[in-house]
Amino acid sequence: GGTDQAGGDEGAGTPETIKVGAIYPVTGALAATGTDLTNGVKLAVEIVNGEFPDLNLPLAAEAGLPNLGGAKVEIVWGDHQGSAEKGMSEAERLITQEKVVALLGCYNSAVTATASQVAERNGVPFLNPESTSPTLTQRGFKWFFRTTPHDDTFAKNFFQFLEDLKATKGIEVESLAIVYENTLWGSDVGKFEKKYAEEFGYKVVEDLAYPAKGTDVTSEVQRLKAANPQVVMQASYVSDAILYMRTYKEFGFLPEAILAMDAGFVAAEYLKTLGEDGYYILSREVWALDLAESKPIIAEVNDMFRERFGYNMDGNSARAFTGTLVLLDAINRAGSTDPEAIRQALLETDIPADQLIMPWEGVKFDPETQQNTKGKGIIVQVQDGKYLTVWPWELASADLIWPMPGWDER
Amino acid sequence: MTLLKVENLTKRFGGLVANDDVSMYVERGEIVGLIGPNGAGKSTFFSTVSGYYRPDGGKVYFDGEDITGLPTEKVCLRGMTRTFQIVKPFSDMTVLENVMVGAFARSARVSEVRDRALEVLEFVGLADRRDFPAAGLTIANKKRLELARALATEPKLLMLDEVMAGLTPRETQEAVELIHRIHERGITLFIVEHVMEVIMPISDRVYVLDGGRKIAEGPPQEIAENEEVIKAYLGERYHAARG
Amino acid sequence: MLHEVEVLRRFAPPRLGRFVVPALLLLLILFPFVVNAAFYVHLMILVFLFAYLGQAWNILGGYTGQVSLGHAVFLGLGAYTSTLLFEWYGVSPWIGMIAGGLVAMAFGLIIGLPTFRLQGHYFAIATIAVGESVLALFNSWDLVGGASGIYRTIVPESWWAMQFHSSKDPYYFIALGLVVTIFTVTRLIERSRLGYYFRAIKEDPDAAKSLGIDTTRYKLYSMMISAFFTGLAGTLYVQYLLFIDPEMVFLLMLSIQICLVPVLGGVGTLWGPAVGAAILIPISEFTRGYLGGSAAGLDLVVYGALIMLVAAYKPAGIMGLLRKAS
Amino acid sequence: MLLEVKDIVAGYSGVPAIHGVSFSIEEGEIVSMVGANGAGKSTILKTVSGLLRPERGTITFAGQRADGLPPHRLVAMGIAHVPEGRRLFARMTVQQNLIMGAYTQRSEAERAETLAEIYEIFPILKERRTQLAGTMSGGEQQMLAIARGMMSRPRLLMLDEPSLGLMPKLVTQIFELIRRIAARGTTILLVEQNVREALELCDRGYVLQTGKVVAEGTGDELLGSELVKKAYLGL
Amino acid sequence: MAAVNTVEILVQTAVSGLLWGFIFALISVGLTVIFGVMDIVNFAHGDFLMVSMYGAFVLYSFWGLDPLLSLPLVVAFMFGVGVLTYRLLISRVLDAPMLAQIFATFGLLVFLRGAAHLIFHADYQSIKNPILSGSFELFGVTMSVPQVVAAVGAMVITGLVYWFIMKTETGWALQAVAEDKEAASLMGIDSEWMYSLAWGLGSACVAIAGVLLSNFYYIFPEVGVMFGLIAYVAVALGGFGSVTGALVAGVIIGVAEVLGGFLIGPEYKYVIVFLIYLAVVVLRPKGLMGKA
Ligand SMILES: Nc1ncnc2c1ncn2[C@@H]1O[C@H](COP(=O)(O)OP(=O)(O)OP(=O)(O)O)[C@@H](O)[C@H]1O
Ligand SMILES: Nc1ncnc2c1ncn2[C@@H]1O[C@H](COP(=O)(O)OP(=O)(O)OP(=O)(O)O)[C@@H](O)[C@H]1O
Ligand SMILES: [Mg+2]
Ligand SMILES: [Mg+2]
Repeated sequence: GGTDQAGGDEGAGTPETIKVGAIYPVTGALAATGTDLTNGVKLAVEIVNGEFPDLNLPLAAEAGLPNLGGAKVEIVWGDHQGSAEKGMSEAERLITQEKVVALLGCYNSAVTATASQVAERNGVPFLNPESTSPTLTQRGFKWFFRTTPHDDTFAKNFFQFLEDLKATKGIEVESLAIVYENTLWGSDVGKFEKKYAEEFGYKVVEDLAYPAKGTDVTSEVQRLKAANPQVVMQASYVSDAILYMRTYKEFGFLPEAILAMDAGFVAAEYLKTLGEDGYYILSREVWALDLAESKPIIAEVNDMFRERFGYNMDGNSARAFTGTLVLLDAINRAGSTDPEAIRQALLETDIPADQLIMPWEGVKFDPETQQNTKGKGIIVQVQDGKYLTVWPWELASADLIWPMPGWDER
Repeated sequence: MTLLKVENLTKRFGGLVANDDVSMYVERGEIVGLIGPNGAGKSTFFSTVSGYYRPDGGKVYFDGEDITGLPTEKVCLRGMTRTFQIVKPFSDMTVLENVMVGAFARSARVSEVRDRALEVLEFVGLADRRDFPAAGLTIANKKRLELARALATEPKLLMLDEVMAGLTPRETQEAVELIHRIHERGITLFIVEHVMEVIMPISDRVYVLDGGRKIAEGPPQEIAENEEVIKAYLGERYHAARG
Repeated sequence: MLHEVEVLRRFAPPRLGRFVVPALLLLLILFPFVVNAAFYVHLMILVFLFAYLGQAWNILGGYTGQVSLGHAVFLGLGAYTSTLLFEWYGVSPWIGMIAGGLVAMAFGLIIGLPTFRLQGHYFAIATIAVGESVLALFNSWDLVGGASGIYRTIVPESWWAMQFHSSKDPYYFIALGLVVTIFTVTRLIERSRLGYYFRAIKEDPDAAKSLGIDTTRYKLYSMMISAFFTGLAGTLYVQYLLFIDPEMVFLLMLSIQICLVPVLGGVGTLWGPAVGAAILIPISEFTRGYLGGSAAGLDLVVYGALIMLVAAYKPAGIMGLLRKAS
Repeated sequence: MLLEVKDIVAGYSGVPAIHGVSFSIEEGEIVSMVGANGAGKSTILKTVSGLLRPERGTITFAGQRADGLPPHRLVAMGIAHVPEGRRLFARMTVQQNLIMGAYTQRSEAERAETLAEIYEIFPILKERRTQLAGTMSGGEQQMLAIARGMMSRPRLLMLDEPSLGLMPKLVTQIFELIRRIAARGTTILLVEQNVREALELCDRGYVLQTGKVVAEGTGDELLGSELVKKAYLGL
Repeated sequence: MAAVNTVEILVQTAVSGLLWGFIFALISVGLTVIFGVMDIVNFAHGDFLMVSMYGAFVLYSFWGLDPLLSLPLVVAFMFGVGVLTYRLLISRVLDAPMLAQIFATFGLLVFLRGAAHLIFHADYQSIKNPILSGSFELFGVTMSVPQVVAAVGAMVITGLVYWFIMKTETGWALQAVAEDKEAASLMGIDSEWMYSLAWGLGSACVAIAGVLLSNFYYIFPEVGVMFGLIAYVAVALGGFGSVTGALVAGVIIGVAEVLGGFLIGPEYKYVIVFLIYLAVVVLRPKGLMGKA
């Protein structure tokens, strides 16, 4: 980590720096994910501060923010350790002590909820790149913007995918198990999945809320075995995701597919820890490396990322990266650090798809909710140690493997 | 008039019968001694009578009412207070505060309670230590504190369990005087003590327990001559020294 | 005899000057007018909140000696009560605050009755068990928002709704008011029969009984007072954060933080919780702010080392230190 | 000289309770120490046995410097201290308590021999050897405490108020016991409130007042002195 | 897919619960040893588990040592950590009130966790293909090899610890110190050394648990949180200081958690454990086998 004076300090006499606050779980149970997120932010800032004329991204070509006299961006970090109250404190500190002009964060929806209250009260723009609780943008906040699609959309994507399966591949899925960790994020996901299961006419044979960060998931897996669903829809953070996959294998539980709600299943630790045991799961994603085949910019950015941090980007780093760029682009267009100007600039944001490393149709905020209307999810599958896009079919870089191969056939 | 009346009290600890069918009474205004070998069940008797233990059989009447099985705090409020052989001071509280806790049994007015406590401290001779934590007192003074605390609850019947152990003969004399002064205040006393120099001169009557059973009762002189008591408790030497 | 007096004199407790308290209070009232930085006002609100919670805990844990590691439950119940009253029936949080206190108090009574027989760690774990069970229950209880929690409806700022958006000062003064209340209440308790009885029970329950104290009943009083006041703060907590979910209010870590405050300052002393909060909260905020980003974990290392140092070298808390010095 | 204590100052939390106490004990003597409550008698024993560290002064035991050493080292040197209030291991059996007393004695054979000897002196303990120490009566506990102190085969046995809380018959027995132990060659330092009995029993005695030695002499000399008569016997 | 047999699943669930129970027991034994001797609960116990797991991991990643081989090294190391903890920290709060003791070890917990973050970062680590791995089937019940080994280990260790404390002279000395430190020192027992021994022993026990666990569990700085809490509850449920109590309680908790979670609902699995604890202590305030 580091209180990064990000970017090169080549030019002596740089006009000034623009301070932006970023609040993430740097320590605590979610620290692994926190690292991915902060790395995404760091890379985005390095690109903005440096000169990368060949990179078709907002603010890449010139050093710093041109409309602010080439001002460099400095990220001031906050660590919320997964606690809503600490998130609030950090927001408070960054805004009033560090005088940041805008905030980024906070990954955990509950923390985003309270940290953004602080921003709302202080009239400071808050851009949320990666929290997916749908309620966040339904609060009527004036200063809160979100780039990522939310869980409602994602849950719906799952069922669109299942419908597509039936229509184009003749794979019929009837029974589902819905598995989710029993805190804010997981239970929201579970709620929407149940809602759409009913809407789309799927049978939920097991509705499994489980306590996060437990010691073992034996009873959970036994229940799943007993329910014997065709497909498991799962929302877990990374430690649980690993634990589940190990336990599935131990007890030979093998549904036709596991449809994961990203998070733990796409964290870098997941495959690193599980190896082949983690293969073949499907996960909704906002991003995948193989999208580079249709979007070369992704490869370019990922190369930079790998060079800088030693591993590939993932959905979290990509979203944090994108959110940072969107925010900085707006600050640049605002041409000042006046919060209202930045807010207006954010409202006027219209970034085309080709300037994004995301599979979205662009970034444009709904004037009411200030939710990005052009976000979209994909579904990836782990094949050969890589997350490959398998749906929507037109973006797919690999064929879907269905059903999952047995545990000892890997 | 009978203040305390205990009928056929029995107390067991598992297989051990610590008090076996014991009956005793104490008249208002008396000083009654309770002696007996170590482990005879004297402290247990006090604990059971004062409601600290529940009896396994028998009845306890105090001031004309049946108090069998009544919890110790209620018994105390009715006017019977006991001290503990193994002292139990409130270590982190000052000597005065310790005694105030006792005095609060009769009043909630702090100033009144304070005055009362000071008076009691003066009375037992601990006044010069009133502002010090009880933890630092010597054992003998801790016993004195136990006594003061119990006195502060304004008991009708005060039951003292070996408050005079570990005193030099001179100090013992002072203690005996103190007991007399307590008695002069109209408080009835029931005393367990191994020091015969204390028990014999001050008691009106003495009970003797052995192995949980009452083996003798009567005026001190009689008890001192009782063959069974000499054999079980006093020993020949004590007897010889007196004789 | 005189000799013993001399020995004992060295253990005599100190007395705080009488003028210190009014002067301190005046300073605190002036604070938001002098210091305009919202972060410091926020920091002070947290200090107040934890001094308050620490003191409420102190009544049960410090004075009466019943170490609870589940006090967050009362905070949470208070917070949920006033939130639900407001969201469902539009009841002002001021009334919700009292209601929340009463609900917490009733719950304290319910858990106190069976668990007060337990001693030391057995009691502490029982409170953890209750806390974790309530957390799990609220996580699955859809009626109260389940794990998703409840966003407080944001209404225009008013004292009636206890919501303030333009400035933190009103929260500051509410928190200060709460702190003054609890310190006054504690002072009154300390000087009354209740206080003497609480301490007696803590020191030796058997001796207390023999002096006419109904220990179970007084422990329950202590629990009810402690729970009631902890519950009150729940309303401030949720009004300030404007969001509530079970993980925020029922967490074991929060319970531990609550009793860490008086432990650091000096348990069972009037000023302990204030001193503890004034030291602990800024340290925890600043170590996270200045060390948290640069080397993940370093802030925790420093924080942990600090707690160990205090525990190991000043087990009576900072107040113990002051006492020695005077 | 078996024990030589010179000018020691010791106390609690930096506050002295004894101020420059000196005394000595010859091999084979019984020495009594008497004094009012809080005079510092127990404090002296605690200092000799290492439970308290003297702030000043020296303690020499059998020619070796003994002050400042931890208690377990002093036990190994031959000092046994039977503390005030017995301090038995209540949840262990009588025999386990005795074996703990011989903890420093590493030879199994010698230990068995000592145990046999102790059982001979205290037949009741042999009878009760599997009983938990905490469930024994006060007198039995006191005997066990003394027996436990003897298990390390000490050269010096220090007894702190061994008669406290015992019934008259047992008080007599305990004093007889002390005499017997002394007759077997163990040096004894006795602290007692039963001033008369203690002084009758001992070879020499010391009188302690507010942390200082105010008189010393043979038992009979002290018994006859005005000081003892007035201040302690209340005559 | 084969037809699902409910009875079979139930048996499987019970057996798995039992295996987990033994692991909880193994973790708890160390905690109860320390408590039994010094009346102090080590709140950082779960983090000692975490440190031992990292110990196994470090030996594995630098020298390729299998956990089975690194076991003695880690145990020896943790023995030292325990002794050091006693010498530097615990010896200073021995006579302090329970709260100061709780917070001394709580500080240690925060410290160790922070240090793990600092040194190892938040990453999840695991030991690839240890000798003890895979699972086997017995009468149609699947059992993982490392878990079975851990369960057997738990029984053996509990037995050894019990024997040591109840039957050896050093064990008696430990008990003596536990009852009355001063009196013990007057017997010639070096109480400092005994306390150090208790901490060393307790930490060595948890080291065994940690290393065995690292065979099949991933490692990260917070891994000890839930295990630590469960151990705390198990030790109280069994009765503080009772070695056999910890074993029995660990097993009860394992079975209750897994079987209860299966039958009633996983979101309540820890609630079930806590309710069992509450029910037991309300009836028996000193736990199942605690001394009154
Ligand atoms: N709580 C208890 N549990 C089990 N046994 C007990 C308990 N209290 C006392 N006893 C036993 O009951 C018997 C009587 O004990 P008690 O303390 O009443 O004797 P005592 O006459 O007061 O003796 P002493 O003169 O030594 O104080 C003893 O054998 C003692 O060990
Ligand atoms: N643990 C302690 N903490 C503080 N002061 C103590 C402590 N123990 C004893 N003192 C003080 O030290 C002084 C001497 O006490 P000591 O116990 O040596 O007296 P003693 O002569 O043995 O009296 P007793 O006949 O009552 O046993 C007393 O003033 C006492 O208050
Ligand atoms: Mg008795
Ligand atoms: Mg003494």
